[in-house]
Amino acid sequence: MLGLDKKDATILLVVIALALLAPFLLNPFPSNSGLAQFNAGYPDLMQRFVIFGIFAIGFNILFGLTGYLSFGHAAFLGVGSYSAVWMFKLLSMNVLPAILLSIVIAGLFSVLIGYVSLRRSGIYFSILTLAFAQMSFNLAYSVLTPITNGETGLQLTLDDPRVLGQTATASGNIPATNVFGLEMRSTYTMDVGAWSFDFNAGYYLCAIIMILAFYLSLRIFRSPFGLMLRAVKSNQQRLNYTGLNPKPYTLAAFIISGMYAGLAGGLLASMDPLAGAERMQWTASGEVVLMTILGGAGTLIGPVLGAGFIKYFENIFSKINDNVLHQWFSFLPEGMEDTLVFLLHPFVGKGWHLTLGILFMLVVTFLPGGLVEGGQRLSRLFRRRSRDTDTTPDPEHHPKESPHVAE
Amino acid sequence: MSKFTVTRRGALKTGAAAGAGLALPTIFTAGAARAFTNEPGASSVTLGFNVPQTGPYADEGADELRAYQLAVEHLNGEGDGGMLQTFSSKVLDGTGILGRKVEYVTGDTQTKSDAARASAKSMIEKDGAIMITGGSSSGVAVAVQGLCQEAGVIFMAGLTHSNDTTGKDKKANGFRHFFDAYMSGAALAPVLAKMYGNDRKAYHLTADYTWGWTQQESIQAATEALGWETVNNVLTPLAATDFSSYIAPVLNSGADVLILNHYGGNMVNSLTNAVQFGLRDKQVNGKNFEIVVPLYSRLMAKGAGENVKGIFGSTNWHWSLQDEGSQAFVKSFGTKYGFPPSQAAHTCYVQTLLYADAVTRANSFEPCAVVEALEGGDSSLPGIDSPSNKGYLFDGLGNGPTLYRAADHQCFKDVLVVKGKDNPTSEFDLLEVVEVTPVDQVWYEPDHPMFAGGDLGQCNNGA
Amino acid sequence: MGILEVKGVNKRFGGLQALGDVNLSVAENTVHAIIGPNGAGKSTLLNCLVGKLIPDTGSVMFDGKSVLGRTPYEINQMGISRVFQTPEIFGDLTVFENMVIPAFAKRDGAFRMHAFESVANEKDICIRAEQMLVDLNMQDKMRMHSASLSRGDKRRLEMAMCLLQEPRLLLLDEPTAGMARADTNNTIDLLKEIKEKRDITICIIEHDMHVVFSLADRITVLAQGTPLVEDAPENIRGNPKVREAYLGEAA
Amino acid sequence: MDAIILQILNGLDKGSAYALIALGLTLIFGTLGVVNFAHGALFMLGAFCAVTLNRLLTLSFETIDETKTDFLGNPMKVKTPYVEAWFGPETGAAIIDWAVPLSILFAIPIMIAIGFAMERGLIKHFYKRPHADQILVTFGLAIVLQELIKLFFGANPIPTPAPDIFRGSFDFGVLLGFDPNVIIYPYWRMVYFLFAMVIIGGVFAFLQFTTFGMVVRAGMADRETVGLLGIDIDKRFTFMFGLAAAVAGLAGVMYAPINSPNYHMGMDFLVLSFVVVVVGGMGSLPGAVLAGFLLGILESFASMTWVKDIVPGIDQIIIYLVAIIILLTRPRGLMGRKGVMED
Repeated sequence: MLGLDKKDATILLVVIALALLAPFLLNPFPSNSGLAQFNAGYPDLMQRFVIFGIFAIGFNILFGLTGYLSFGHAAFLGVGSYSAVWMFKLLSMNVLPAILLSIVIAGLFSVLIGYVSLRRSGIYFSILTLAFAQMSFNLAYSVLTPITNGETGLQLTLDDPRVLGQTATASGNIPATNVFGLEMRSTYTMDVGAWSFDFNAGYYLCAIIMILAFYLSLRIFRSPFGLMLRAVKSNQQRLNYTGLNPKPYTLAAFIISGMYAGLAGGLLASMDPLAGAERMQWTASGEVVLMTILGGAGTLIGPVLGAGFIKYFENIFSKINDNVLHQWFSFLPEGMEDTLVFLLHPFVGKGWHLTLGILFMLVVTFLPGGLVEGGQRLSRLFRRRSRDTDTTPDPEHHPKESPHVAE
Repeated sequence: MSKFTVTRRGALKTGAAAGAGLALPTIFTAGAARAFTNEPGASSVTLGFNVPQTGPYADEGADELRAYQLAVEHLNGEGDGGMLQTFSSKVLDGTGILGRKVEYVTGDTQTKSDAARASAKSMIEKDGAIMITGGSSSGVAVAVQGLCQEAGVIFMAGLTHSNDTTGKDKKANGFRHFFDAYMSGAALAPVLAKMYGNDRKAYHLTADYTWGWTQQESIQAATEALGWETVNNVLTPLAATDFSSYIAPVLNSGADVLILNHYGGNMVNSLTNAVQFGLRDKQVNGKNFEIVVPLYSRLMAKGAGENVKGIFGSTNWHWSLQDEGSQAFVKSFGTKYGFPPSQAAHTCYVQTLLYADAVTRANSFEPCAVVEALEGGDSSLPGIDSPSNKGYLFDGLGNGPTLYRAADHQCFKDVLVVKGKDNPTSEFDLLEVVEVTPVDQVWYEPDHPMFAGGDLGQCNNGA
Repeated sequence: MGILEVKGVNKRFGGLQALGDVNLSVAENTVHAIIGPNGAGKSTLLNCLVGKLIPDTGSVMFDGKSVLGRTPYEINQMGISRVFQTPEIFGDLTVFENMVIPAFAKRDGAFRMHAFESVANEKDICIRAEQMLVDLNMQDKMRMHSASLSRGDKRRLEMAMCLLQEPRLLLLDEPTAGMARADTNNTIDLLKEIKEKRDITICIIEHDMHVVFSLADRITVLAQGTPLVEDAPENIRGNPKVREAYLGEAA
Repeated sequence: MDAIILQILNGLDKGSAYALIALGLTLIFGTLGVVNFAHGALFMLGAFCAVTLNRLLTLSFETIDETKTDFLGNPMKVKTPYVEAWFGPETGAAIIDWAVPLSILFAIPIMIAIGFAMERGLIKHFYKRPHADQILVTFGLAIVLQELIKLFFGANPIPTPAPDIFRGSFDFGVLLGFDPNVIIYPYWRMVYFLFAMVIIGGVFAFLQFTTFGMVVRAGMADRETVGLLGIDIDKRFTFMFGLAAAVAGLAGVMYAPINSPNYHMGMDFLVLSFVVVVVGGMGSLPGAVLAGFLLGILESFASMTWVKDIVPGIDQIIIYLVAIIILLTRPRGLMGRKGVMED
C-alpha cells in the first residue's frame, strides 16, 4: 500500500487511527468526574500534540538518522511562525499560503545555518547550531522588535492591511485564521452521556498534515537517502571511501528537518496567530531533543510519543493545584487527605518541572531506547507470559534479528 | 458546523446533559448553541487564574494565587469578607457571583507569551473559564489579552506595567487595574526633583524589550520636564545576569543619577551590582550619586536585600497604607497566610472583585454586558477636567477613589512613591511610602503619544 | 605505463620526513605489494593515494588523471577502493544494507537525492548486492547486524563492499593484520580468487611475508620513506639490501 | 583607554566565573568522557551553600516585644539569632557578616559529597552510553536539583551579602594616573578574581605535581592505555568528579554576593559555560580557562556604548558570534585535540 511494505503500512494505519480518533482517545473520562482533569482532548492541546509531533518527526530525520544533534531547531520553528503571522498580517487569513511561506523561509534559513554548522561535527556542530539559535532568539527579543514584536510576540492587529482579505470583521474583530472560509477555531462538540468530545477544524487540518508528514518520513526512512543518512551516523569514513559525499546528504537532512520545523511553526501560528520569541530559545530546542530521545531516537513513532508525553505534562500536570488534590482525596479521612496532598503537592501544579525531570532520569536510565523500547519490552513481557501459560515449549531458536529500522 | 463553541462543561453540569441522555433517538448531540463563550450553568461559575508558577516570577505568581484564593473565598461568603465590606459598590453579598458558587482553575504562564496563551486556551476550552486573570509581565498580559478578545472572554490583567497594555495593544475585553509606566514617571519625577534637585544628570540602564523601553521613555520624559538632563540610555540584554560592564562606566559619564529601568531578576542584579560598585558612596558634580528604580515590588526588594535602602521608586499599592480597604485586605490576607500581601496580590484580588461586581451590576455574565458595566456610566473622577474622564468610579479597594476609564480600560488612581526603608523592622517591612501622588498628577489623555496607535475594537462575546 | 603512477612524492610532518622522493608504478591487472618495516611510510603513502593526505611535492596519477587535491569520495568514484587495516563497515546496519550502499554509489555517483522510493524497490541494486554476497559465501548472514559479525566476516564484508563497486584498483591496508593463521589463509584464498576472476589491480600493504609471497606479482620495499628496491618476489627474497633493511632480522 | 582598562577589569571577574565553571566541566569531560548538563546546577548548589550557611547562622529565637506591633496589629515578635545570643551581639554579628567566606569551608565537603553521590549513583552508569543519553539524564538531574532548591528556598533571589569590609569599590584609575572615579572596581570582585586564580592554580598544580594528577592527565590523554597499565583509574575518576563539583561549588559560593542566588542561576550559566568549554577545546583545561577569560572580556567590550552604537544588539550575541567564528576557523576550539567529541 502506498509503496510501503506490510509492517510499515500497519504503522501508518495505526498513526492515522490515533490521529483521527484522538478526540475520543484523549477524553476517556466523563467530563464532570474528578478524573476529567486528565482529559487532554480539547482543541488547543490536541493541536499541540500533533504540531510538536511534526516538529519531532522532522528533528528525528536529522538526529535519529544521521546522529547530528542540533540544539538550534527551535529557531526554524520560530522563523516559520513569524513568516506565517506576517502572511496573516499582509496577505490573508487563509492558512495555506502562510504555511507554505513558513516552510520556504525556514528552509532557506536552514540552508544557511546548516551549511555553516555542518562544517563541524559532534559537539562542535551542536554548539554552532545552539549559537545560531540563541543569536536569533536574543535579537528577536530585542533589536528585531520591529519584525518580531519582541517580548509580546508578533500578533495581529485591527489595522493590518491583509491585501486579499478583510482587515477587520463586521463586528469589529480580527478575522480568524481559516482554510477557504473554514475557520480553524470552529469546533463541533459531541455530547455522549456524561462524555463530551471536541472535533476542531484546526486540529483535523494539523492531524492530516501530521499524517502526511509522518508518511513522508516513513518513505524517507526506507529510501536510499534514509539509508545513506544512517550510514553517515554509522561510519562516515567508510561512506567517504565508498565514493559517497556525506556533506550533501547531511545538509539535505538538515534542511528537511528545518522545513518540518518551519511547518510546525507555521501550523502553530495558524492555530493561534501569535508568535512569541520564546519559541526560539535554547530550552525550546532542548525540548524537541528531549521529545525525540524520550520517545526513542531513530524510531519512527517514538518522536510523536515523546512530543505527546512532554506536552501532556506541561498542560495537564501544571494545572493540578492543591484545590484539585483536595477534591480528589476528599473521600479520605481528613488527616490522611492532608498528608496525601502534602506529599503530592511538590510534584504537581508548579512542581510539574520536578516530576518531568525525575521522569527523564528514570526513562533514560532504564529505557535507553525511550518509550518505544518500553513498549517493546512490555509487549515482549506479555508475549512471554502467554507463552509460559501454554505448555508447548518453543522449539524454534530465534536468532537475534537486527531491526531493519526499529518501529 | 457551529462556530467556536469552545464551551460545554458549564452547561453539562446543569440539566442539559441529562436531557441529552434521555432523548433516545439522538444519542449524539452537538453542544447547544449558546449566547456567548462558556456561559456558566446555574450552580457555579469558573474563573481562570493564569499566573507564573515556574520560572523567575514564580514567587510573585504564588502570591497572586493566594490573593485569588482569598477573593474566591470572600465572594463565596467564606472568611472575613475582606474588601467586600469596604468596597463602595455593595452589590456583592457573599453568595458567589449572581448566585453561582465561584470555582476556579489555575494555569502556569511560565512568563512566556506562548505558554501563557496555551494555558489560557486550555482554561477556556477545557475548563470553561469565563474570565481569565493574572500574569506578571506585560508581554504575557498583552498576549493573553489578545487571546481573550478573540475567544470572547473577559481578561482582567494582573501585574503588567507597560504602557502598551492599555495603549497600543488595548482590547475591548481586557482591563487593567495596575498602574503603568507613564504613571510611574509622572509620580516619581516630582519627588525626585524635590529630593535631588532640578539640576541632575541621569544615566539610564534599560532592559532591552518592550516594557523596558516604555518605562525608560516615560521616566525620561517626566524627569526632563522637570529640568533633568539625560546623559545616556544603555540597553541591556534581558538575559544579562551581571551588569558590571554596564555600570562601571556610569561614574565617569558625568551623570549623577542612575535610573535602572529593570524588573524582576534584572533589577535585583543591576541594583546589587550598582551598590557593589559603591556608586551611592560617590560624589559627582558636587552632589551625592543616587540610584532610582522606577518600578518597585516587595519581592524584588527582598531579593536585593540591603541594597534597596534609601532608593526611590514607585509602586501600585503597599500593605502599610492606612485606608480602610487596604487594612481590611491586609488583615484577611495576613491572617490566612501569615505575611502581608504584595502589590501583585492586591491588584489580582481587586480585579477579581471588580469583575464579580461588574457581572452582578450587569446581571449577566455576557462579556459585552460586563464590559459595559466596567466602563461604567458617566461617573468621573473629581477634579479632572477632561472629556475622557468617564468610566466606572469606585472606592474602598485601596488607592482611594479609582476610575476604570471607559476610553482605554485603564484604572486611574493615586500612585505611591516609595523608598527602601533604612531600618526595616521585619522581613516584609522593606519599603516605606514617601508620597501618595494624587491621581490628577498622573492623569493622561487616551491619545497621549505614548499610548496612541491602539484601538479597543468591539467587545467580543465569542460564540 | 602503469595504471597508478607515483612520481617524486615527498611528505613531511614537521621535522619528520615521512616520504622522500617516492616513485612507484603499478601495472594493470597485477598484484603489487608494498612492504617495509614499521614507520617506513607505507600508510602515509597509502593515504596520499586515496586523498586523505596531500603530498608536499610530486604527482600521483591514476589512469592518466591526477588524484591530488581530490577528496576520498571523488577518488573512489574514479575507481580506487580501499580496505582498511581494521575493517571499516557500517556497524549499525545489516550486512545486506552494507552491500546496498556501494551499489548505489556505483550507480548514482557521490550524491543523489533519492528520498521517496523504498530501497527494496530498487531491484537492480538489491540483486547486485545479493549476488555479491552469494559470490563471497555470505548470503546466510544477509540479515545480520554487521557489528555482530566475526572479524574475519567483517573483513570479507568490507572486501565485498569494495568489489561490488568493480574498482579498477583495490588498495589493501594490511588485510590480515591480527588474524589467526586459518583466517589469513582464507583471506589469501579469497584474494587469489578475486585476482583470477576479475579484471582488477590490487595494491597491498602487508607485514606478513607469507601473504606477500603467495599473492604478489611485484614487490616494492619501502624503508625510511624511500623505495629501496622494486622487483619480482623471487628476486626480493634474495636481495641482500632488503635482507639488511628489513628481512634481515625477521628471516 | 580608561574605558578599555575598565572593561578588561570587568571581563576578568566575569571570565573568572566562566573559567571556574568551564574548568570543572572540561575536567569531567576529559577524564570521564561525560557531558554533564548538571554542572550549572552544581554552581547553583554552591551558591546555595552560602545561602544555607547564612540561614543557619541567622537561625533565631523569637521574643515578643509588647511595645511594637506587627502589620496585623499584634505584638511584634523580635528575632534574635542564636549566634548573637551565644557569642554576644558584636561577635555574633561579625560571624554572620562573614557568612560567605565561612561558607567555603562548609561547601567543600558538601560539594565533594554531592559530586561523589552523583558519580556513583548516576553518572557511572552512563560512561558507555551515547553522549545524547548523558545529556538527557544530566539535564533531568539539573531540573530536579533546581526544582528542589526552588521548593525549599522559593523562586525569588536571596540576598547574600559579602562581609562589610568588602563593600564598595577600589579606585584603580588613581593608581594608574587617571582622575578619580574613572576606573573603579568593587573589592569583592577583586576577591573573586584572586580566589579564582588560586583555585585554577591549585587545580593545575594538583594535576601537574601529584602522582594522582599525573595518572589523571594520562587518563585524559588516553583512557584505554592507562587502563591497560592496571591502574584503578575509575576510583580516581570518581574523585575527579568530586573535585570538579567542589570547584563549581566554590565558584558558586563566592559568586553569591555578586548576584543574589536564585534557583535558575545554574541554567543561566550552563549554556555559556558549554560555549566556553567548546571554544576552549573539549577536554582542554588551559583552553577552558583561556576561553573563559577571553569571552568574559569580549562580552564586556561588547557592552560599551560606542560598540553598541556601531552594531546594535552586539552585546546580545557576542558570545555566540565569537563561538561561531572560532569554531569555523579553529575546528577544535582554541586548544582542543583532534578526534575528541567529533562523533
